[in-house]
Amino acid sequence: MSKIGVFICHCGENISATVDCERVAKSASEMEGVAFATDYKYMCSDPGQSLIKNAIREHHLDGVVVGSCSPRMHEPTFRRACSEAGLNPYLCEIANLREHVSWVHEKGEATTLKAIDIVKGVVEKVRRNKPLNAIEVPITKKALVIGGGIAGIQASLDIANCGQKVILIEKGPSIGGHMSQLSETFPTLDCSQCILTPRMVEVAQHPNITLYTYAELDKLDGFIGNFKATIRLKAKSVDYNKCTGCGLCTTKCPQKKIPSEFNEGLGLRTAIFTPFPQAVPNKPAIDKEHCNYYQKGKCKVCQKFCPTGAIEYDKPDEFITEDIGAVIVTTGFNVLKTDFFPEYGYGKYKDVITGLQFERLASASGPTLGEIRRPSDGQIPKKIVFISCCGSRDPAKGIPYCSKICCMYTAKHAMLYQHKVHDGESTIFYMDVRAGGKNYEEFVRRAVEEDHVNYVRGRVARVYEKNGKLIVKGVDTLLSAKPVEIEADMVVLATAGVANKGAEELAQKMHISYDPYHFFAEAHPKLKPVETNTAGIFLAGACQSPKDIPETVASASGAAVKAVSLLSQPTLVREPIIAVVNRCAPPMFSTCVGCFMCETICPYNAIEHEEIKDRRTGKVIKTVAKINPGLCQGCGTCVSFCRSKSIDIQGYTNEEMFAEVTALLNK
Amino acid sequence: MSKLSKDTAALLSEGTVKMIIGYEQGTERPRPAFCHTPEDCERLIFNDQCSNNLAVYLTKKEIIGEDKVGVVGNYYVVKTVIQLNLENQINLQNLVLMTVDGDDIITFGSIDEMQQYVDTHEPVPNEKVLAAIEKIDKMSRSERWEYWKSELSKCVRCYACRAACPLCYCNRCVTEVNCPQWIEPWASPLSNMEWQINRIMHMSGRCVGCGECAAACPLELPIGILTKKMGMDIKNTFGGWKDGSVLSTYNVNDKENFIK
Amino acid sequence: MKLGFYPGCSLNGTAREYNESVKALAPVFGIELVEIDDWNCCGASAAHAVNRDLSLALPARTLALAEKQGFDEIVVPCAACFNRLAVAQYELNKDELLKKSVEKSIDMTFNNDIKILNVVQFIDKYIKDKIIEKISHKFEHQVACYYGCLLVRPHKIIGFDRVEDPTSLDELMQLIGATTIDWGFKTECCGASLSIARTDLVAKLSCNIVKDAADRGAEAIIVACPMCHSNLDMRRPQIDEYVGKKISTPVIYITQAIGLAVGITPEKLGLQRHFVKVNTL
Amino acid sequence: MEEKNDNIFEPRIIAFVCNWCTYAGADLTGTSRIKYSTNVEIVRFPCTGRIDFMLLLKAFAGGADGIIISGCHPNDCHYTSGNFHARRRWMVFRDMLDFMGIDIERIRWSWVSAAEGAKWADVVNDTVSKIREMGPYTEYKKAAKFLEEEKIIHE
Repeated sequence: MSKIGVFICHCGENISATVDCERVAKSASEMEGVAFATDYKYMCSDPGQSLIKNAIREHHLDGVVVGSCSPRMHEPTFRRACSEAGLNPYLCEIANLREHVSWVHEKGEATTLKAIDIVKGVVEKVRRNKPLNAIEVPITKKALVIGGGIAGIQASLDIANCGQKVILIEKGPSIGGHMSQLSETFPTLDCSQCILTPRMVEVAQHPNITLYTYAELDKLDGFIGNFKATIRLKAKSVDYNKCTGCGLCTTKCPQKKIPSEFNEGLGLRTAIFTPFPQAVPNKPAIDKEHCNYYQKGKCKVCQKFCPTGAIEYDKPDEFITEDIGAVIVTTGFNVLKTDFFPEYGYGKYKDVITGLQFERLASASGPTLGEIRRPSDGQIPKKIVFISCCGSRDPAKGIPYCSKICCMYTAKHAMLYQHKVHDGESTIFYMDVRAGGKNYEEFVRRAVEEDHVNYVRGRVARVYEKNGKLIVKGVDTLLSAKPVEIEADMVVLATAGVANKGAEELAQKMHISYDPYHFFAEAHPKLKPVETNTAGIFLAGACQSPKDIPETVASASGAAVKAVSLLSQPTLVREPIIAVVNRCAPPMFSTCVGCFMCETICPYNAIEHEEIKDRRTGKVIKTVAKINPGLCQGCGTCVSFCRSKSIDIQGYTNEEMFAEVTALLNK
Repeated sequence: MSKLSKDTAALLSEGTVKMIIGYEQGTERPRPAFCHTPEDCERLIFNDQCSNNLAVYLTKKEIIGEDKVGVVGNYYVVKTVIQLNLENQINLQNLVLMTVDGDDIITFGSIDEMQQYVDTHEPVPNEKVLAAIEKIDKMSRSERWEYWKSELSKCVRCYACRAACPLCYCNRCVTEVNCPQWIEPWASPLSNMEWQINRIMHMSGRCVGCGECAAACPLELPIGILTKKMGMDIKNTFGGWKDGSVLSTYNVNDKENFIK
Repeated sequence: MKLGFYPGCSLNGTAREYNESVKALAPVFGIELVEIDDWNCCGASAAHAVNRDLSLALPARTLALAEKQGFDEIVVPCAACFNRLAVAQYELNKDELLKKSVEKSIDMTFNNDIKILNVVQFIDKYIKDKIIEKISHKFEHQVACYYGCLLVRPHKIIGFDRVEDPTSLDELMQLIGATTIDWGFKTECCGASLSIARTDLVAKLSCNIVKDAADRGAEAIIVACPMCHSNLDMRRPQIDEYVGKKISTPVIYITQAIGLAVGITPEKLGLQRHFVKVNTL
Repeated sequence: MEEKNDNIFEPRIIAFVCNWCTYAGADLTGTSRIKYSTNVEIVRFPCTGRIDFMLLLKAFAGGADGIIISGCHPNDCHYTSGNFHARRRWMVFRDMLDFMGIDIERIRWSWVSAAEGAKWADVVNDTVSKIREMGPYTEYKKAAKFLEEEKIIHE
């Protein structure tokens, strides 16, 4: 015979105005299994809570029902109160008398009766509630950061500085990402490399950070606090323990005509190369696709010249597995390239380039040492046209979203151009100028007012070549509202920011969700911006959507804090609202027959196979389902699917729900 | 001695299998036969009358034990074996599945072969059942209700339908769950109906349509219609589903017209 | 091989030669084009601006007829007609109710699943692969392929070729031996819908097109639309006036070009009907 | 609910809702003080995927005249796919109930998000008035009653 205590809250007048609380309490006291019932003006107040605590002690209550506001409001409050009084918190439940009764109904008999019904239902449920204990899961105190751009660098440093171990993997030969390619950064126009490289070095030297370049995630198993990551270390063909980074090999390599990725194809590199002078690690690797030895089987020049004998050709890729507590994905983005814009002649005309290529031209470390010279003939363009929204906000091209960063960097490009080519003339075709952000609008105004960049509001229909000039054919939709044609020496396309190649594949490896454009999806667009739907995996930077540097860094730090707050806990404590497969005495062991059709039901791959073995012979008697408490999130879909009712979910058990439903109806 | 008997007898005498489950002539119609010796196999027959779904024994350890057995079954047995395998209920290593097609005896080497056979040998649907379904579909809702209520109130809850069904292999049936008591254990129109609804829901997407449930019913209740109808509905809504796990999978584009 | 054929009004009037050339080309590749019986105006260039229902009902009737006459594919050489038919089909498939009301007004029901081919799609599907073996006179000239505004639009409906920078005509011309120039006016407007009201504007717009093509040394402009053709060809005097010099670059239909390549006589292809003489070829 | 007044019938309706969308949505109805009729009582589940079809039958057996089932819109499920599984289950279940002559018009399925407080009120009022027209689900209740008599005999 259970001893339930029922506590009806007036919530000031919020409930009592339409519900007769005394009467509810009174009829509650007559319900089966109720040992004590009362009402009070503010149940959530201190006196209210101590009223509950005292009642628990005095009447030895083994269950509590609070008739008050929505459980989303004060369930934690009242459960805490209960546990303070020595009652298992999960034996306390809320009857929602405010949001679901008093606030939505007029005063009257029916309203009060409904309140009574609801209390009755919850009482019946609580009578069957079982004491539950929060689940504790161990945590591996190490974070994995995937992608060595500014986001990955920031996140790794933040975590490392909190005293936690970090593994940073970068698929390229050096960390730095897109930011290391940039010339100067808006809105301050400070040199990107100057602010980035110190951090890159810090990463390389930090005792808590293990850096793997030329490395990719191969597999991710396990669950929050207990991931197992398999990492592929691609063969660099250079032994970094021996290599001193003298760079002699790179000067001797006969393959000198390879378009440099770092310079977006505007510069050249050798087959054994360090992508750029400030690369971290500043040691070369061999690009097998272009290396004479790997392609034709002979050469070995680099090996001949290497003073430390660090070159090791025939070394295969390595695989290492690491135990990981939390993962931060910072794989960044890319910009649209190739023949996505036939009408703009990209790829057809040398002097039509992307914004990223312009960054390289404008960068002091770039192929032109910072002089704006056009690719075709190295001339300094006197007339330059920038086209924003190339692909972005263009459903016809399949990219309805705004790439966000283009308005700002295009303004910056025009400025840089004006600063470097004083007699130059720059025009920007735009749809809207979106300059939301600290000092952003001011920056754009500066471009217009001080640097006399000519903004034309309108789309460009096509770019074509006529006697050595690029004709930009567009429309000016403002005052004049007529077609315009501009003869330009060079055209820069602010191409849309898009998800990195292979993003989809990576997401599937980690079981995180992604949007139709293969950007990774956050758990909640507003309140969980750096979490994913998979507990323990976080996101930062442009792999979520195009982001500028300040935003990227902010989200990186955010993700880092999430990871650290997870890693810094002794163990992982979770609500025990999870499904459980029953166990019973031999010979049955469990009523589960092991059809494992629930496996495909579970969104979290939480259902595992457990072999029940004979103690002596070790022979498998039966294979039954077992739910991994770390993975289960407690949706209960498996519960209602299981034919033999062998799975049940704590906190919403079949018995509890059954009782509540029947109680609501029985009069 | 028929080819069937010869081949099966060989399997036993070679010791490939410990038992052959097939059909033999019963008093009125063929019935299951369990052969332990080559001689037993002489009793084996196979014809259109052989309707029992022998796969029902494959989940019963007390009958097949741990040993390798041979089964000479009809179309539905093959179809059932595919489903049982999908549901991890049988060990194909311990099974030699055969069927008779005209004069030759087919021995299935793999699930694919079985699937292929099933896809190509679909038997003609039972006209009687289809007619019955059509008749009921034509009724008004309350007529349907009255029909099923009166039919099912005859049920004595002997669970022969459950016992005859090769896919009702749970160790503990939902009807035996008593906290909560989902279904009253005794016979009464409503609980009988609830039992059938549970049976159908549990069969949905899995039922192979052998009709053994109906055949087994001592009161000859039209419960075969229910499973058949459910199968038809599922085919219509989800198209030709293969893997028999309609309710344990989903498609983002499932089309319904009732969620408003 | 039997296909439905919808000429539309232009192909019986200003664009007879287009009609003739299509009809001449098809049999060479073993295709019989059967005119849809009792076809009606597609409502192009005017209806859709005035009355939506009408602009859908007109093409719908033709589509329904074609269906009744048992065609599952119809060829519509006129780009404007093609556009109207394609749009109507799309709109009606999108909206059950709309389809019902239109069916009511044309007093025919139809599945609306007939495949509509514009001339380039038609060539792509039934002729392209066989051209090589049939070529007798390589078309070795430098040409500018002009697509105009309608041929590949609206892209989301016909989903054929690249909407902003189409290449299908170029590919076909290269196939029969021509060299195609890279120019800026492939898809520029020729002023078709103003060809009656504001001939001055037509002259201006068409002028840009013809001039650029000529300047880049095109020996001919290749088109696949009667509107484009009439503007670039028939309006040539005004164009010349506008440029201030005579441009003699002829404008010929893709079907005529291919026709020549596979050895059909210029007369059969109606080349003599052009205003700008085609003797250069 | 009891008869407020003898000449109009007050149906009793049970609502099975998911915790993350519809329950929160119903909370929003409250916080925005939108009024709806008292005939509906809400039972909270973690997810529509958790709702066992047997509970529906039990609700009818227990005397419910109508049932509301509501959860997150497709693609919004807090558990990513619970509502998709539920949707399938209901598609099959509904067809079969109908075939057996159980009145599926008395079950209202809906998607109500945490932001659709107003929609929740509409769903409720709409269902209540519909069921009110249909009248009490006597035939099912009778069957249930029959069951009670049976019980007595058995005891």
